[in-house]
Amino acid sequence: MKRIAIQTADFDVAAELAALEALGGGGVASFTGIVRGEEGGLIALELEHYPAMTQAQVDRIVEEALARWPLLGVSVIHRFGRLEPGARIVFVGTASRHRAAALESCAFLIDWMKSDAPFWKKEHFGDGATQWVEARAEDEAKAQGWRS
Amino acid sequence: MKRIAIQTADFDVAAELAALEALGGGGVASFTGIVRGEEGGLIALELEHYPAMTQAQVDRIVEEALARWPLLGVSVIHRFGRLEPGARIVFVGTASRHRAAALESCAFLIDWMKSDAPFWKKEHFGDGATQWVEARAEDEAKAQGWRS
Amino acid sequence: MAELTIVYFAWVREVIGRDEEQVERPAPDSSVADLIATLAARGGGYAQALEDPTRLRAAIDQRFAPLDTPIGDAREVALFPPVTGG
Amino acid sequence: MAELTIVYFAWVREVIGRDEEQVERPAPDSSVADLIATLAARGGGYAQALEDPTRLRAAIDQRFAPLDTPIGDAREVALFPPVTGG
Repeated sequence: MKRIAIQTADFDVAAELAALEALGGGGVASFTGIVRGEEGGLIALELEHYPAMTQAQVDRIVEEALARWPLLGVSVIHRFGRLEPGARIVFVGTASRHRAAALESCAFLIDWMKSDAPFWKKEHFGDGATQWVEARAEDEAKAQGWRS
Repeated sequence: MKRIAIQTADFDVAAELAALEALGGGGVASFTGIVRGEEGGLIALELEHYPAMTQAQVDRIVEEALARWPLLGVSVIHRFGRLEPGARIVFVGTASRHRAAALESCAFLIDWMKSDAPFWKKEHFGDGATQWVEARAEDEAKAQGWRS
Repeated sequence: MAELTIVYFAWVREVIGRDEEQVERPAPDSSVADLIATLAARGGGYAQALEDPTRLRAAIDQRFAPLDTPIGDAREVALFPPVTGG
Repeated sequence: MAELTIVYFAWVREVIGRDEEQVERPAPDSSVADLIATLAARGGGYAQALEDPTRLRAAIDQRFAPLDTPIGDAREVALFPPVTGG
């Protein structure tokens, strides 16, 4: 099972996990990223992406995960548009007969999504100020780690 | 948030994840273990545990995870009794502001649950045969790895 | 003199045919391995279940303990195969 | 002669004030960095957005590419800040 969705709408984590659990693998790992609420005065994140590139890029990295680990299923969902604190941004779910394969591939995919997927985030604050989020060096390093 | 449950009943993964997502951390990782369906003729797993020990042991390892990683919440559920193929056995969910903390602590806790929690599994087959599952050396090694 | 509770799990429980029993308290410096040897000497299911201590693990008062651990003033010793988790 | 499409994202898009444009195709051996320099020479928002190439990343035909990559016969070049994921 391979499912990739780049969408503005929220998603149903339970339904995604149920589909992965139904593959009979024995183990399902997941990671859900959520807009943090506590940053001073943040009222929304605006996510921009490169539509012509995103789907193909995510597909490529999912294929890489499928080649590296014995997976029965992968589900990757990434939202774009305006998201308020508490909203889900990204979901990665993996199913495998092997616990380590499910966990490691989930970490691999979310590290990639967080560092290499063509998304950009703009913060909107309560006082009307906006700011583009800077890429974090540690994210670039983390994705790099999987290549070594 | 710390939630530990050792129970016969199934659990609601969506509700567990929703509670973790509501902590405002930004990242929720989870692992769900399921009874595999494909082994030749397996009709049920029977899980036995050491009630006087299990809750205290799980509590201890959850406290260790809370000490090692900056977590906002941990949820660990383990079922016992008779479970059929496709049934959920175990759930670990972690919430953190830090993606790596959520992912690593989830892997740490499930490795421990799979190798050190006082549970024993008996396989029941369609022809009436039964067999106690042997501990796997690789599980013991995995849990050991977190200690080094 | 207080007795010692022994609890059995999984195939150890099945082969011995009971899940719990009270025994006369051994000397405080005797180990779990000594207890296993004493029980195995009863023969029958005990001998069958306990004859090979390398297949056994133990807990003393609900904490995992190597077989050479002295029982001391513990109240409960558990004998079981290596755990197999979830 | 075919034109080259350039697309901009995030603050590069905002500072330049457009999300896409067609330009005359540069020589095939000119690099993304050469293209950036040509665009920056227009001044205004272009100069402001593109003056420091170390802050920029690029994709050629929807694949990430280092700035010294020759554009060759590509159809689309994208210029943007380092991605920030989800």
